Amino acid sequence: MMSDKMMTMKEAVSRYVKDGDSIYLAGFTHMIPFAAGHEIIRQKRKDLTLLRATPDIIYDQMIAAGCAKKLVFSYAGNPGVGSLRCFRRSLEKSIPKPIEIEEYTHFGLSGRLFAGATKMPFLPMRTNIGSDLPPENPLIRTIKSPYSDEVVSTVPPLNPDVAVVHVQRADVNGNSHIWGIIGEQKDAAFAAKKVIVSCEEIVDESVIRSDPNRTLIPDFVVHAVVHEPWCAHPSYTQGYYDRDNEFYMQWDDVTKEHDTTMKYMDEWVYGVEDRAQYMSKMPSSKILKLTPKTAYSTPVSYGSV
Amino acid sequence: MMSDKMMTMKEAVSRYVKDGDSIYLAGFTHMIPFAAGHEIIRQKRKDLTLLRATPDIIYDQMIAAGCAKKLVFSYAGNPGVGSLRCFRRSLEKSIPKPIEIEEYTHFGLSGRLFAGATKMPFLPMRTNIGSDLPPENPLIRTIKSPYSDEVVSTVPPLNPDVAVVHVQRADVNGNSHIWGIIGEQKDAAFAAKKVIVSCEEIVDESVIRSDPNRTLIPDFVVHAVVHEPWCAHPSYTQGYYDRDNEFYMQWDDVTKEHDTTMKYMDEWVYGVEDRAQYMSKMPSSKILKLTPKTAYSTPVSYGSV
Amino acid sequence: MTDVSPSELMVIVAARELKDKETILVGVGIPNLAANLAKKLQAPGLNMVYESGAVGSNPTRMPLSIGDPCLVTGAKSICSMYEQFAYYLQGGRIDVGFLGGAQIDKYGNINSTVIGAYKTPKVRLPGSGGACDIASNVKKIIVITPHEKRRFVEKVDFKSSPGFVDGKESWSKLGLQGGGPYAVITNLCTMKFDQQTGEMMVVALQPGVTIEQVQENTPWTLKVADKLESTPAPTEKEIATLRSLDPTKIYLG
Amino acid sequence: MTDVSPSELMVIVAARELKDKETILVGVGIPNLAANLAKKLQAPGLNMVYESGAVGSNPTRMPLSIGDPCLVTGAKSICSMYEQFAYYLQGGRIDVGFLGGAQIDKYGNINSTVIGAYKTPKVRLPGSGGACDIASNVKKIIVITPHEKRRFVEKVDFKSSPGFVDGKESWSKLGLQGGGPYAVITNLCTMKFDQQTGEMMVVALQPGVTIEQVQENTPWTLKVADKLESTPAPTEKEIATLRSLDPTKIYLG
Repeated sequence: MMSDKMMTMKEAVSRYVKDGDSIYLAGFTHMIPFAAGHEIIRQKRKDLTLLRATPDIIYDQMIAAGCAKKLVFSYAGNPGVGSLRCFRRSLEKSIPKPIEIEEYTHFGLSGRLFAGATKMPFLPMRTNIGSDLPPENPLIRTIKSPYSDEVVSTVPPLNPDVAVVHVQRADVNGNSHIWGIIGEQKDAAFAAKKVIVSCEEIVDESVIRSDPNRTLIPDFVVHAVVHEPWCAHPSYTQGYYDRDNEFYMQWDDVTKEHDTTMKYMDEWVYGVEDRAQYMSKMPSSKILKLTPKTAYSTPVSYGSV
Repeated sequence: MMSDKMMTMKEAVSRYVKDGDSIYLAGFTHMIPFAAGHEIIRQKRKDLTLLRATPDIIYDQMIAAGCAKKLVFSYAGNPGVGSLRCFRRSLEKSIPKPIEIEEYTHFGLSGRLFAGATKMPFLPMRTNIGSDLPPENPLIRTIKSPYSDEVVSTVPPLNPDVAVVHVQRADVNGNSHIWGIIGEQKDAAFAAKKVIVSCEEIVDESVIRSDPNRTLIPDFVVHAVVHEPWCAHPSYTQGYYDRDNEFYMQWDDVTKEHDTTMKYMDEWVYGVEDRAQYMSKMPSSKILKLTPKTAYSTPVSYGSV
Repeated sequence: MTDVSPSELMVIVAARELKDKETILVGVGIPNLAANLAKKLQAPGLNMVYESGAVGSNPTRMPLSIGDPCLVTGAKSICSMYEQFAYYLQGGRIDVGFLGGAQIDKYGNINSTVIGAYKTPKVRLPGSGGACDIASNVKKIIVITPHEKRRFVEKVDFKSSPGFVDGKESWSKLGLQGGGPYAVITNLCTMKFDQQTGEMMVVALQPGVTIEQVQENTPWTLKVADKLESTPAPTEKEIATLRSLDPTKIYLG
Repeated sequence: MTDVSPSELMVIVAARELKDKETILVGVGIPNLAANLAKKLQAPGLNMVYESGAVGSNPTRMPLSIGDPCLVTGAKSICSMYEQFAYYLQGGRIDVGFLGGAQIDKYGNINSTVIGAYKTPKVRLPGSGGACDIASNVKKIIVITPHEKRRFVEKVDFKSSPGFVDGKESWSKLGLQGGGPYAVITNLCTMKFDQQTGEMMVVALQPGVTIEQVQENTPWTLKVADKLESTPAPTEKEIATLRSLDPTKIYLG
């Protein structure tokens, strides 16, 4: 079971993420590829345009580490907790440095990615109008329908230079089974010029082929396949490990100041080689707590003729 | 296991399909709800606008039976065999009567349904331009992108009065698991004003909830649930019975003349009460031949926290 | 009567606004509790849709985030992010959405983006997320918020989610399919919106609250309905059911 | 040399046009055979995508329809109809598409809609299906067709799928992302298209065929490439591999 796409996260980032790139680390709350973000920080990529509907802790860390030139987003909060303090510090106080922002609604940003994935020239949508967002973002425009006098909002397609998509199981060529909250995983993979898939498990192609409707990403859009268990912590992977809600709550304290944030980074990002080392630093009690009981899907038969 | 949505196909058609309605019997080759079409013919519905990307044999039969005023479609052939003769007889010779047509490409028609399901004001798309179709169909228009000088084609949303969607398994409220070729099943259900779901098996809600990513249609968009095994024959239901390719090939002969067609209809449509009777007329050898071997999907765990 | 906290009171009053078989776009925290409470009481057939794409979730714990795995295991259906917004919200399938924000003004415009100027923020807030999309597309918007002067402002610093803009006429011109703001529920009162002008209007006072108290905590002169009602006190059943939903008082503290 | 039927010859010649790792939109019948033959020979990494939404199928029998269940069981991936056209075709992910039709003209325009006038059809054909979408979006269009005078016409009755319209200039104005017609493979010859004018041009003759025979079966005066080649005869390996793909000669009859 090998293919020339299989590599470590270190190799994948080194080969496919360049200074100045626009990157989309996918995952709506679920399967956020923290291991990729940490590797990008360790490899000191800079001037990145960070794309994500919900920047979440991962982009808060990348902003604190100085990787970002610009953030394109729709909700910059710590879900269920409050602010993303590094994001705020950058905007409010230019610490460690200022970043540009380009802001959408969730529908607008997920729509941009969908339009990018399907190469639509633009996407007409029923939102934005009446909000103060369009005046601040010249890429949100309006158009008159060719079928009525209706005027609706539009967004342009979004095509990241690189997308990183974490999945539950993939084969060595990148065919990926995804379940649970599927967010923008598929759209990110189809929209991006280069695609890094990381997965909890490498499985035989026959497992993928046993359930083709579960394959949201086909191999031929994938450039690198990284076998990276626990890639998403403190985010989660449905069926593999729970969301570390405690960590999300603690992040608020950790990031009170830039210094305290960088202290965390020194220990947990710069201070480790890779995700395996990060996990081995984790108390076993935490790992045990985050490991769920199984809850299997009822199989379906595809039939064989 | 009961709900007020559960009913027979006879009741569902009687309650939800009216003369003059626009109807979409969904299914791209797969899970075409023949039982619904036959019941509509038996109940002598007329002036219907028949919507389907591929009219297939089912609409050929409804055209022969005189149910149709108009056909909206994108490919009116007998897949793998050739013509749909009843469709052709109506267009070329007005037998049994003329029908209007409104024609799209596959992308155009499936796009109209997608736009209807998601209430887009219109859908911009990269096709149609340069073909002779737009001059014949005034609903295919063009628009200039707000982001460039690009001019692209558009289609308007399609919202059928009624959609019939056959699925593999549903619970009594209409939550539906679908696998195999998923065609326009979901879009038809979300686009239509009234939705009839027919299914091979009624399962407990817990089966549905064991694999929510497989649920393409949620209960609250569904108006009627019909338990109708073998609903799709001579089309097929993945995992339940094979496509009756022999029947598709024979249809070419059966429909050589309007008379020969109606002879078939007298025996197999008008001459039976319902799908159960239709199936009991079928030679057992055919049923045995169409029944596939099982080929189960590898289950996934959703995890329980 | 059992004493209830301001949060408990707001959740109970909000839950009463939900009708059986309605489809609700649910956020975490207070709105989640309101929807679940209604489902246990008068609205067993409530359809709950989450922004994360989950439909009909059956959570075994209180979710911290709308993307919590407990909203997925045992849910009825799940779709992608774009699909959730396209099929459910823009599709016009949602009856009620809950919104919150740092500021709300008398026409129900909500600010969850920035205090101060957009380009030079005094306080940068998370932004719209799905809020503007919800405001534009659901039939009724319900806001649950503590009644504080810094939250109720004459004019929001930034319209993240449009309410009736500066009146019903402006709203109509936007051509949105949504019904706009429907109710604002606070610890002091319930406000709805004048049918003609789109202005916020006190329609009911929470138990023991006077209209003067409400006015004192609102920086503009509030409209009051001709027939000002008193919110019926929370029943023991409402209180007990609610507390069983959040036994560790994560949100009802 | 083993005798090959005209169909076998066309499939073998078409298969040679496919390169490893290309993504092919496959129809049933002859194109399906060409793609599968290439995959067994020079292009093991060929990605096969079907109009029905199936990707990387592994059929255990010859499919009669592109929606046959044998294309689903054991496939790599499946998506919906709109998704197939949106993500794969419009997404620009397809390198080669095969098209056929009742008529083709010298600019590669294809008619699969109607013989006679659209509103008063002499023969009503199935229509575009996905053909126009394929013609508009894939990098190379390959047409496999018997070389008959009724099929090769100076001007098609109806452009179901645009080729180069009436020349490369008109084509450019359409602003489509596709590359347009690439090759027409018949039992007599292989034709490609003049880079400048977009006109069909004979580039190779099938074994034993003369240019006169080709011209006799074409109603307009055909352009011929400066360097007219001879198609290398099918090899034993090509023939044996092809025949193993359709042992009951459903399509190779």
